Amino acid sequence: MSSFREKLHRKATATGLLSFSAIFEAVEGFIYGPSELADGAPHIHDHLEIKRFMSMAIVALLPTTVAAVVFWGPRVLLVVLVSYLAGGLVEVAFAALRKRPIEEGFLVTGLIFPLVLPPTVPLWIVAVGIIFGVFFGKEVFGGTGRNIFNPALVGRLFITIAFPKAMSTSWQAPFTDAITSATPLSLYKTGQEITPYVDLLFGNVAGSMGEVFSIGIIVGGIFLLLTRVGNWRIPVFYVGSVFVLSLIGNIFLPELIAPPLFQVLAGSLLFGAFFMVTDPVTSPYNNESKIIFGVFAGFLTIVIRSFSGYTEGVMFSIILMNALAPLIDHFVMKAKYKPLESV
Amino acid sequence: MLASLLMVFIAAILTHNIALTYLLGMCPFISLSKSLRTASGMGVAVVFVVTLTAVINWPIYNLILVPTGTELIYYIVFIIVIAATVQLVEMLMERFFPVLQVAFGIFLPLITVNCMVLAVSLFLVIRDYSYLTSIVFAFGSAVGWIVAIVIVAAINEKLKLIGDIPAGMKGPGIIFVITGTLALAFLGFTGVANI
Amino acid sequence: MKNTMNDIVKMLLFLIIIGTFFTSSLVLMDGYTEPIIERNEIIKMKSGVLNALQIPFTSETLDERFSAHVEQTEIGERTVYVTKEGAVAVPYNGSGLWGPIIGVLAVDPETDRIRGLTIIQQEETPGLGGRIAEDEYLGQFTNKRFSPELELKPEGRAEGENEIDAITGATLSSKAFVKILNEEYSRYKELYEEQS
Amino acid sequence: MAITNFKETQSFETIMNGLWRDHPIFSMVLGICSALAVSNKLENAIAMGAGVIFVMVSTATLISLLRSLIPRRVRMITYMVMIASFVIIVDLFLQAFFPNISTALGPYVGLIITNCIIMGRAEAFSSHNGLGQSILDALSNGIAYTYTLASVAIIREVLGFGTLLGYKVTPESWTNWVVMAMAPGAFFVVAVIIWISRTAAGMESE
Amino acid sequence: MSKIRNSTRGGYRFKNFKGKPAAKVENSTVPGKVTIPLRQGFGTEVEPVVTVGEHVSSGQIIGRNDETISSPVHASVAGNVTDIREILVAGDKQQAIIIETDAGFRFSNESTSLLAGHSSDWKTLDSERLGELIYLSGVSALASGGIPTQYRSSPIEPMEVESILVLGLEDEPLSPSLNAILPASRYSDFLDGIRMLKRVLPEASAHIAIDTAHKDLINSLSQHIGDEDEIELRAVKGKFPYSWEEVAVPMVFGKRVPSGHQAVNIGIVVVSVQTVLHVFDAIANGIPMIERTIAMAGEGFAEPQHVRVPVGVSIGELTKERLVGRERYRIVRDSLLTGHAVGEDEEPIVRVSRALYAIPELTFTGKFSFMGPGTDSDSYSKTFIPIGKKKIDTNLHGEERACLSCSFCAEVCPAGIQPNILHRYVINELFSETLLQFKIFDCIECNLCSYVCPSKIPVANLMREGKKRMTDEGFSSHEVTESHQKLKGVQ
Ligand SMILES: Cc1cc2nc3c(=O)[nH]c(=O)nc-3n(C[C@H](O)[C@H](O)[C@H](O)COP(=O)(O)O)c2cc1C
Ligand SMILES: Cc1cc2nc3c(=O)[nH]c(=O)nc-3n(C[C@H](O)[C@H](O)[C@H](O)COP(=O)(O)O)c2cc1C
Ligand SMILES: Cc1cc2nc3c(=O)[nH]c(=O)nc-3n(C[C@H](O)[C@H](O)[C@H](O)COP(=O)(O)O)c2cc1C
Ligand SMILES: Cc1cc2nc3c(=O)[nH]c(=O)nc-3n(C[C@H](O)[C@H](O)[C@H](O)CO)c2cc1C
Ligand code: SF4
Ligand code: SF4
Ligand code: SF4
Ligand code: SF4
Ligand code: FES
Repeated sequence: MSSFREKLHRKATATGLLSFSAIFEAVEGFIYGPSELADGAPHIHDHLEIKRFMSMAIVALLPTTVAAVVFWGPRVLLVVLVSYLAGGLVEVAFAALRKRPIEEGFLVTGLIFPLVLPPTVPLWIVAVGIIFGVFFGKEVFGGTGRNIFNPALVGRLFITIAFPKAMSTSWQAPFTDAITSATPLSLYKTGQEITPYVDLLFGNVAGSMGEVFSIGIIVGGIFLLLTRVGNWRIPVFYVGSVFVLSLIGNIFLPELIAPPLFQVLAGSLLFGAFFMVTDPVTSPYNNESKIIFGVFAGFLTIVIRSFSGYTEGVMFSIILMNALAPLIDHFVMKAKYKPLESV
Repeated sequence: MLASLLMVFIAAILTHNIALTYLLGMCPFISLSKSLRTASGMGVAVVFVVTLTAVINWPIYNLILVPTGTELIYYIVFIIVIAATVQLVEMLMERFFPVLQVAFGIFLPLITVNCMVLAVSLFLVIRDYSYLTSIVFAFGSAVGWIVAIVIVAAINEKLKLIGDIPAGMKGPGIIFVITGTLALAFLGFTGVANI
Repeated sequence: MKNTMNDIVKMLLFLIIIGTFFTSSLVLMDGYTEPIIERNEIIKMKSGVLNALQIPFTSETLDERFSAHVEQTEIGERTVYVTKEGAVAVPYNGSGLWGPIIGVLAVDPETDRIRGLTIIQQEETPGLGGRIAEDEYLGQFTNKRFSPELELKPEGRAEGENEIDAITGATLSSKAFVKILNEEYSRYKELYEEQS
Repeated sequence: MAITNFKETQSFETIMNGLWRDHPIFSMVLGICSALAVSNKLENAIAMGAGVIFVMVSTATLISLLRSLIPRRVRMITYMVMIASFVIIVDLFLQAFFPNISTALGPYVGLIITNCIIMGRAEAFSSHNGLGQSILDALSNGIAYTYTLASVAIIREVLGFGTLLGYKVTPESWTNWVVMAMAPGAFFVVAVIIWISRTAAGMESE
Repeated sequence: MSKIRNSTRGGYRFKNFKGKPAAKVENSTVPGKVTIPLRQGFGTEVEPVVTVGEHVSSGQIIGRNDETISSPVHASVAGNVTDIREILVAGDKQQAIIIETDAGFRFSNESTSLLAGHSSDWKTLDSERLGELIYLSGVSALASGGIPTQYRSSPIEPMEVESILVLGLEDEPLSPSLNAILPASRYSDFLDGIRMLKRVLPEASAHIAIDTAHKDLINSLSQHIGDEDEIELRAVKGKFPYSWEEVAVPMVFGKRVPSGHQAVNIGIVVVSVQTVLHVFDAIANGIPMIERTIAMAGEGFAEPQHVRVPVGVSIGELTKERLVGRERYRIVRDSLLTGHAVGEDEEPIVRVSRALYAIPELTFTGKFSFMGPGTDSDSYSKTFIPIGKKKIDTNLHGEERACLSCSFCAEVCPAGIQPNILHRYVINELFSETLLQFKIFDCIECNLCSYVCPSKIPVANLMREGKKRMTDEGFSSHEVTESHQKLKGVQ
């Protein structure tokens, strides 16, 4: 068993091809686990590692992923596969060229991305999106942990703008072949029509593959928060501020601003709140900033959903808040740590 | 009236952002967005100059050039007004606000050759704005520019801590990527306000 | 002292010379291009009107066709172009999603029926809102009626004679466009009714 | 005159510096606004480039001829007046003979005035150099600007419209990348071009 | 009387590990030789007062320097001084006296030279005498800033002490057990020890903080404490590193120890439960600091438990019989988080030693280990399902990765600073005023951030490095506070 491991190791180092050694290293670490020992104090370490950290996010995504497969059939898996292959290519290429380890964060990006796409999305668009997202959303900044914007969302944003027709006009309700252009949010936008809450909870509506099955998202999301992999602050304040703002807004501008429960259940709000704003890399450092982040994101979501030409308020607000996160942190740190008194 | 002024102001910041939609004022944007201090310094200077030149250029164009039929040379007039305004602001600041002068005086000369100042004045003429709208639009555009550069500067400061940017991408390259992503994100406001 | 005087005189002299030089070259250039530019404007307007009225022409026959078919009149403050058959071409302009939309609308004011329309200038996103200026899109307006005004329907759903298909993915531009047409037409119609 | 000889001349230096080494857009990051704004179609890029070359060469000619006459204190304003005048000429020319391009470029033609490259070269080069060198410098910088604009525009036009100079170059099934016709597309394309050119030049920023 | 006070920030509760020491105490055998370092605990290195070849008795003072801030050291056995040379103790070079034990020597009060003037009827002794006994016994070196006496055992004077804080927390993984250190039979000795300290430090109030896990102990003690004692007893969560004075003092007294200083500088003497017992033994029984109860814990020991050992015994000799096998285990002194791995088995136990840990050097954690339920895994996160005792070993349990900003390190940091941000400044060598403003010098080097980091980044090492580089660049590590003048024992 360990001789196989050695063989693997020898092969990896012998092959002149860098990309292979990066892949071998990744596979070796994946199967055999960590072998490094603590070098000095502390002599012991927490058993949580990044592989498990990211796996938890994937586990949390499972309910809604399974639901998507049930709703729209095996093509969903094909979309996920394309996302992993195309994005993985970029990840591996960069790891090899820049001589860095392949980082596991991509496994989450590669799954989240397809889940926020319409079920009818052409496969080539999936590839363009994930490649763009991983490349411009992550690798140019130096890879996992160093990016500013949520890579999956950068990819989604790019293809939303680049291919408006494919991305916003061909929706499909579960178990049907009929193409419709009406998601619950656009129904409200055009005619203040409220989709029944039961349908929203169980996912019997048109929408992105991973965003419709609210129950599964909530279950997975709470799991993520309870494990501490996702920090609870942003989701709680994000959903909370959407709720409160739409409660107030709905009173004054009912033809534009939908009622609170609808806002929370329709579209990708819950998905974004549990799986996207929890991305530790692209959220702010400070607990105080996280709260501000959540509240602002809620505000922007409502503004964009209600007043702009788009219904994708969640996507835009999260990217916008990713951009604002460093600034928020800057001010919070300034407030938290008083400037030194000159002596 | 007030509502439409507010719309122009919001549009100038969000949907018709001078940096993110019209790609103007990019040279100082690239070189000064590396730190928050320079970004905000230049930002304040831009607000001053852009608003002031609009205040001056609108009457010159509409009350002097148009009646005398000399619209032809408005480029020349505008650019001279801008240069003079920058000089004036510099002098006034030195005289009355030496503290401000220290803080962002060095940014002022850079503004003379900043295309966004001229562009704002040109937009006023092309769009045939009223005087009040012009001022609001100019001020909003400048604020929109500050908003964009300050966001990018804060991101750059964070990247100094966490980034591991490929060599060829450092500096302007990564700023373009950040600004591009920001521009994509600002498209989300499409339709919120119209110019 | 003498030196500075000298300097200033030299400077002034220099500026005057440069100024004169440039002014005269600009005036020359302007004098040379002005008729061409004016002509461009006229061509733009005339071809817009003819296009809207669906009167065929070539660049050589433009002027001749225009004067043969169209007569320029003032109604209220507006300039409109009336044909012998009673159709009228109304220039319109208003703000689209990204910038102004300018064009000519040809209608039969008696029946409120559209004869045709053109867009001369627009700044919508190419490939998205920009599609409002394509013949394919403008074609559907012909024979629709302002009764009492045009109504926008989701793409493929326009059936009634006052219903217009939106452009999917650019609903906002189509909305703005239809709104401009409705407003401009009702303003014209008011004047028209006052006059008659 | 052998080529080797030419390589050692100052003219060669001037040209190479303009075309590649001190490339105005990539290494000095100047004059980018218009590069981004008008590079969504190749024809616009070429028209803009031609305009810039014309203005640069004309100003360079005038400045280097007058360089000993121009009083230092009104130097900048003189340059500005010159540049602005030439830009007006370009503007009128486009309006008269290429009205469509003129509309497409809109206010960006006027912005040639503040194109940092022109003022920069005027101040840095033409005001100290002879006529021949100044013209060479202006030409090479202008060409560098134009080929950059054109390369950005080629990518953007093909992806964004499926055409090149208006001719369809993509298969029938091609879906246009609308984003390429818009501002954000410009940023990403320029970023990639900068990356490639800087890596190729082995240039370390700062 | 007892009060539960939880910290508002940071720390981590280590609990339920395999290899926890049983709550019993065994006496160790007589070592063949002992190595007595000349600096043990607080204070400077003292001068040897014996020469090579001299015979010493157990309990005899063999090193002393009344001129410097220090406390005497003692021979722990009777025998001949064979050498005085430099040795390595926990990574620190210092002089030590080596004594070859007499054949037939046995530990007993008879064979020990007891301190002159001690009395089981200690209440009759005056405070001068108590202070002298504390100093001469060497117990004064056991507090982190020394126990002030009329000798130079601490930078401050006895009168300057405002409070005494006795800590009984089991905050380390595999901590020594309070039940073993403080059996029911010694409750009254313990409280007497505190009363003695109060006599020596007349201005001081006394406070005991006991781990919330020891409810029984808290109840029993509260019954023994009389109202006239004026001893405050409180329960404190046994999170790591709440037993560190930098954390415990703010928790109990609501005022912080300025960075770069010690609790004594604000008039607080912090001692452990065992130290109080040593105070009692010195004053009532005249026993100097020659032995110590330590935990020998971890899976590497056949029978993890507590052992009473003479000061100076070598770790090799002490562990020889008790280890399951030396090679596969790492032996760590005092703390698994901050302690030193024992390289040479020659290293001696000193009078401030608390524990020896032997934990497996585990190079293979099992195939697909990151996917398992983790029934025996410890983690700050809640991503495992530990249903039994948790394993403890030296494996990193992960590969080094980029920082994800998960903020775990900041959440556990007991100093309330933000290692998640600060360590990046150090990596990028951005040393400036900003780091001072963000309080890098508040870091107490508890290593907890390195422990919890899922990316296995040596965060605490980076913090240390950062402080060092900042000091090199001329930024002062010492907090400038308004109370600077009021700090005690500071020139
Ligand atoms: C969904 C969810 C919501 C929570 N909301 C709160 C809350 O509103 N306030 C709070 O103090 N703790 C809340 N918690 C508990 C925190 O997880 C727990 O108190 C936290 O880890 C303590 O961290 P801190 O002391 O570092 O802030 C919540 C936990 C979850 C899973
Ligand atoms: C929806 C939800 C809300 C919660 N809210 C809180 C809360 O407000 N405060 C809290 O301390 N724990 C709350 N909890 C429980 C914490 O998640 C759980 O106790 C925590 O993870 C343990 O953190 P601790 O060790 O810091 O106490 C909540 C749990 C859930 C599922
Ligand atoms: C870069 C960009 C340009 C856009 N341009 C236009 C446009 O020219 N016209 C328009 O109506 N909508 C435009 N939009 C808005 C979107 O297409 C938006 O989805 C649309 O207005 C909503 O209409 P729908 O309901 O048909 O999808 C643009 C959006 C973006 C991101
Ligand atoms: C709770 C959690 C949420 C995440 N969400 C995202 C996400 O929304 N998009 C994404 O690209 N990566 C996500 N990741 C993966 C990872 O953080 C991402 O690859 C980094 O942003 C890359 O630096 C997530 C990871 C975790 C643990
Ligand atoms: S080592 Fe320093 S930074 Fe890390 S947790 Fe401890 S006090 Fe905080
Ligand atoms: S625990 Fe590690 S990964 Fe998490 S923020 Fe701290 S240093 Fe970064
Ligand atoms: S690192 Fe050095 S300066 Fe900082 S606290 Fe430790 S000893 Fe003092
Ligand atoms: S005076 Fe300086 S060295 Fe001494 S204790 Fe104070 S801060 Fe530390
Ligand atoms: S070209 Fe716009 S600022 Fe230089």
